[in-house]
Amino acid sequence: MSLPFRGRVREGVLLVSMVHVPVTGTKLPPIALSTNCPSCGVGLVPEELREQAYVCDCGHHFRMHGDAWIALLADEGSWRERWADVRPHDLLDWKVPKPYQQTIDQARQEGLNEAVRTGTATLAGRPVWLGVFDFRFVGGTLSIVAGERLARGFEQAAASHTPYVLVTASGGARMQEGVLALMQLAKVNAALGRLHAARVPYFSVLTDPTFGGVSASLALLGDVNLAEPGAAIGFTGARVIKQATYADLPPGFQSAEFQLECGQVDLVVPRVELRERLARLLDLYTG
Amino acid sequence: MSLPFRGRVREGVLLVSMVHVPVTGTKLPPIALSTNCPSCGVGLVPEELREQAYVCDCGHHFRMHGDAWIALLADEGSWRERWADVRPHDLLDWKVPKPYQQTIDQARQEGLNEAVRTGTATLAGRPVWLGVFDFRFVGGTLSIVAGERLARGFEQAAASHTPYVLVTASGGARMQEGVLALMQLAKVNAALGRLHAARVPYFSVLTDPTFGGVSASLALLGDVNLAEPGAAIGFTGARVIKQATYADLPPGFQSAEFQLECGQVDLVVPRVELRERLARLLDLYTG
Amino acid sequence: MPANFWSRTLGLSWEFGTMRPRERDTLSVWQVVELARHPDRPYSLDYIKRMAPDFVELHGDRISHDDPALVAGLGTWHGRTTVFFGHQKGRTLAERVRRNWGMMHPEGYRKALRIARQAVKFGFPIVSLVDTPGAFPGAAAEERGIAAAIAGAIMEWFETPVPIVAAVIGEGGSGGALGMAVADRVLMLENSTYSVASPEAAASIVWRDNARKVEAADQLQLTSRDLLAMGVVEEVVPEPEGGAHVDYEGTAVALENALWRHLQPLLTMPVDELLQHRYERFRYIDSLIAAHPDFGPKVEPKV
Amino acid sequence: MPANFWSRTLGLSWEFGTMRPRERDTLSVWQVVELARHPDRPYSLDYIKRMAPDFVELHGDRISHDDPALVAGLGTWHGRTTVFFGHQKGRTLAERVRRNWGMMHPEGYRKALRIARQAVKFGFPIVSLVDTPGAFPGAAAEERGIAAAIAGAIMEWFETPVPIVAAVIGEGGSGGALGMAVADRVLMLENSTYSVASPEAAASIVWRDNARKVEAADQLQLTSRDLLAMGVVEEVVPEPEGGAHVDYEGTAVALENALWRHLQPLLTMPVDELLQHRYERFRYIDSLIAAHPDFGPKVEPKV
Ligand SMILES: [Zn+2]
Ligand SMILES: [Zn+2]
Repeated sequence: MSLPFRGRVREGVLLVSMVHVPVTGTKLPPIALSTNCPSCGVGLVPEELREQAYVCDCGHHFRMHGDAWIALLADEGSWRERWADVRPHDLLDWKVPKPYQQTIDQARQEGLNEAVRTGTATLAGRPVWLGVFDFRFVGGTLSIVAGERLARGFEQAAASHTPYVLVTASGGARMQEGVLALMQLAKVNAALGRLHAARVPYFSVLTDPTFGGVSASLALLGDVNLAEPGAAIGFTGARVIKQATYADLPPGFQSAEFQLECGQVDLVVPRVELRERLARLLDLYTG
Repeated sequence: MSLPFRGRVREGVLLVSMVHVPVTGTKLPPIALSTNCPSCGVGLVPEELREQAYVCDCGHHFRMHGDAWIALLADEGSWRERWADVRPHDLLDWKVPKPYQQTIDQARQEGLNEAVRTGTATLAGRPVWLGVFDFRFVGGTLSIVAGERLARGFEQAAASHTPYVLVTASGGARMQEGVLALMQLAKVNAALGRLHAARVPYFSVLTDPTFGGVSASLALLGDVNLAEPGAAIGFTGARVIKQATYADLPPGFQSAEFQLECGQVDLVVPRVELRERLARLLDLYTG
Repeated sequence: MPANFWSRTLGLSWEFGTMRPRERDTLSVWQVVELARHPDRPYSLDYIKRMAPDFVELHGDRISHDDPALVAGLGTWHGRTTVFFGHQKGRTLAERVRRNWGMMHPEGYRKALRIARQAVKFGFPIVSLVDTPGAFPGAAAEERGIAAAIAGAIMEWFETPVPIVAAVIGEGGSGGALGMAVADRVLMLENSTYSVASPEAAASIVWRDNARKVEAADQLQLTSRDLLAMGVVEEVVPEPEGGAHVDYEGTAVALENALWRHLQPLLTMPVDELLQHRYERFRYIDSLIAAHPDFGPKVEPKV
Repeated sequence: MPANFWSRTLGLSWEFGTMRPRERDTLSVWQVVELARHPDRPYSLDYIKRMAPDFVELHGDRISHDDPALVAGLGTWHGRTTVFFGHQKGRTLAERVRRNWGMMHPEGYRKALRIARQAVKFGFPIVSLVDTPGAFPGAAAEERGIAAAIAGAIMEWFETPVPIVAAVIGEGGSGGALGMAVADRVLMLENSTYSVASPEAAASIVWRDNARKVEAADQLQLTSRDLLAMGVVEEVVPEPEGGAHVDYEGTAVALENALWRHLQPLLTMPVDELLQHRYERFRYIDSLIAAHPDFGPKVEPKV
């Protein structure tokens, strides 16, 4: 009730829908692919697929990882990564099935940083904060470092009034960090609440798969939730639900389209339209 | 976020549950009854039933009307009716199936005032605003006069910080007053919003039947919604739903117990416990 | 009863657009009802897409459903991001089924409020287009709290501190319509209707025979002129000769101009004043009635 | 791994009640898990009814369901109206089925928030008792938005301007527990657990064999002592010898005293400060970790 109505007018506005927004910010990096499309079975030509944002002609969206998402969304040369030097350690002396420290070291040797990377960029010329999950790093799990990067980013985006774009892909909280990983749900949502309170637009892009502690914290609280076609999105995975309840799950259960029907997702957007759509939303929400 | 936490302490509080609250404020008036209970078929002895607040031994709650509700809830001699002289007129020249003015005149000749009566009282010693619907008056329908009494009462309760107790029984908005009857939904909810904004407790007692424009406005917006066992509560009546959708409706559809399961009602309270429960809630919410 | 009962009794106090007197005297009430329900009549999206070509529809109540009977989203209108709501009936049979003939379930109202809270957060004005036979009279709607959803919406609109303008563009059916029509200004297209009950429902109540809908329509006083006379709407927007479906573009321009004319002064109004005016608009909506010498709520000093 | 790993590494910084050292050194982690799940263990209503004999349970999310897995209501505690929440598992098989073994559906979180908003409206403090294996892993919960319900609850607790104290009284299972445990102070009964995943789920993930739950429990660091050492809870409330179920009255008195001791200073705290502290409590909940010389988030000047 105490919120003032803030009238703002864009004079002579150029509708973004009438302006060309390129499909990717820069050329996507190569990613590891199966030899055939799991949906239509067609043999894949990696370089061709790369040119079409890793979407098969049949519509199957291949999983992309952190660096590919940054290349897709950030304009060329605009990406400024933050807090990349903050890194995880084994604190619980976790040993099973293999030592956590070994898991971390291995992932880092493969050139991966953490399950979440975050920084600033421009998206079709519009300044944004960008957070991307990387499913290759321990299943994109939310860790202390991931939570810290996200929370700091939300705080800075709130302070600088910069819209935040998140891309999720995660199995949930990182078990190897115990209850402190669980606490990251509260930590990131506390900071996210401040982003919302500062009236900064927040767009959440849900990709395959988004589950557990990530869907139960920051992933579904966007001003707009966008999802990739066919992405699996839920809290408990289908396998566990079947084990726990002996239920038959309908086809398409927990798909992006299911979540659209269940009222959790605003838009199911093909990857090749994502930048244009985000650019339009950025204009509308900062109008 | 701007709401201050207001600590209040009752020192040496006497728990109301340990204090006897009489079942009725004063002796209930006689009401017209069928000869047998529609639930269990037992022959009814009016005077006996009157002593037990018009609840059959089988648990069937007979419909009570405005004056009976006032007698049940208001302590003896405490009732101060307000705006009883405001009365309805036929404004749309409504003629079908009989002239509205004739309907009004007839009801008034039977000693009825309007579908809603309102005033102040004490309930087990606690000051309250009281609004009661009377189903005998054109099916308890929400009219301009009913809406005006309710809205004025909400405004005065907000101003004097007096808890409001409402007892509903209505078929909805009064068709004979056309779209102006529909507008009463907005009128009473506007005033009700101010009652809530003033942080004044509002308890809604839903009795058989509560439908249409009344359930779609003030009836289900209580801080606590209490319902009488077996009361039919809904938006569209079962007959119309069956006509419109050819649906088989399950037993108990739209009962108070159904609404409890559907999350709309806090408590299903037998009539003989109602005053005690309201007294306890009044203590808790004004504590 | 003569359609100009109200104007005779109380005098017109709001605006009636520059209607051709010819037509308004020749159409029967039932003809108006049929125009309001005409299958070719422009629907909400026809107006919204013309008003805001960059419109983005948003979906879902963030609880458990999306309601296709209500379109909700954002677009740029007069250089300003604006939230649009509109009942949507559907053109093809398949779309009609999907959109449930514009009859909302509870999740539609919850979706609207969710997006209205974004309007508040970001300072967007709201435009709401009303075109529904009513809220859906079905078991699922009851189970998911249709009454409480409408009630909560009606109450929350009064606490939504951004300008809201609404227009009934076809059918304004009972509580289902009112749940989307609590606004600072409410307009009606000339051949739209707004009623406490549909003619069919009224006939069913009065005669237990919904075939007598034409008689019931005559009784209900549901035309734009009746509503204007009663002081329930601020303005009637004239339609092209023959009805809105004859000229989409012309109707859209007329509606858009009227909506903007009403919204514009609200944009600079202090929020407290805006909400107080909205309160008083509905709190005293029957004031024309109260002014009738032999009627109604008498003003009384406060206790 | 030794249960006192954290105390060795970082030093205890919060309070551990006056536990008998004997018992805390002799129980295995799995024995603690079994005590936390003991079928005779006191449940939320056992505590609430002792704390507030005039407790009135309220029901329903005012959307579409009531969730019997979560008890919610008001009672007088220390002369002050207080909102109580508690997971409730059920004693008999019929009650367990009805209460779904204390596993909440989305409507439970929505009921809690609805009543928390009343706490804000009327200025009541909140006490939340946590005892759940987790949120319900079922299709209906997914369809009705369990993830979003938990997420929304976690966020809204940070914006609830009344004091909140929580205690884990049995099982603190993952996100389902955290959704009811965002508070200014979080306590644990001695033989309760609080974990990112249940031992069974962890075993299933690690070995695809949930029979290896005992090993998994050892790894998870889920006992009250572990949590205290990590700085995740403020205090451990000692239980009577043998566990809480041996002496309901004694356990209830100890829990009530600890809760009140933590709530009392919050009642006089300015709201801004209260919310800022709650924010910092969770924002820096891994600060003991961060203090570790070779680890983690380095403080960096703002851009
Ligand atoms: Zn393919
Ligand atoms: Zn009986």
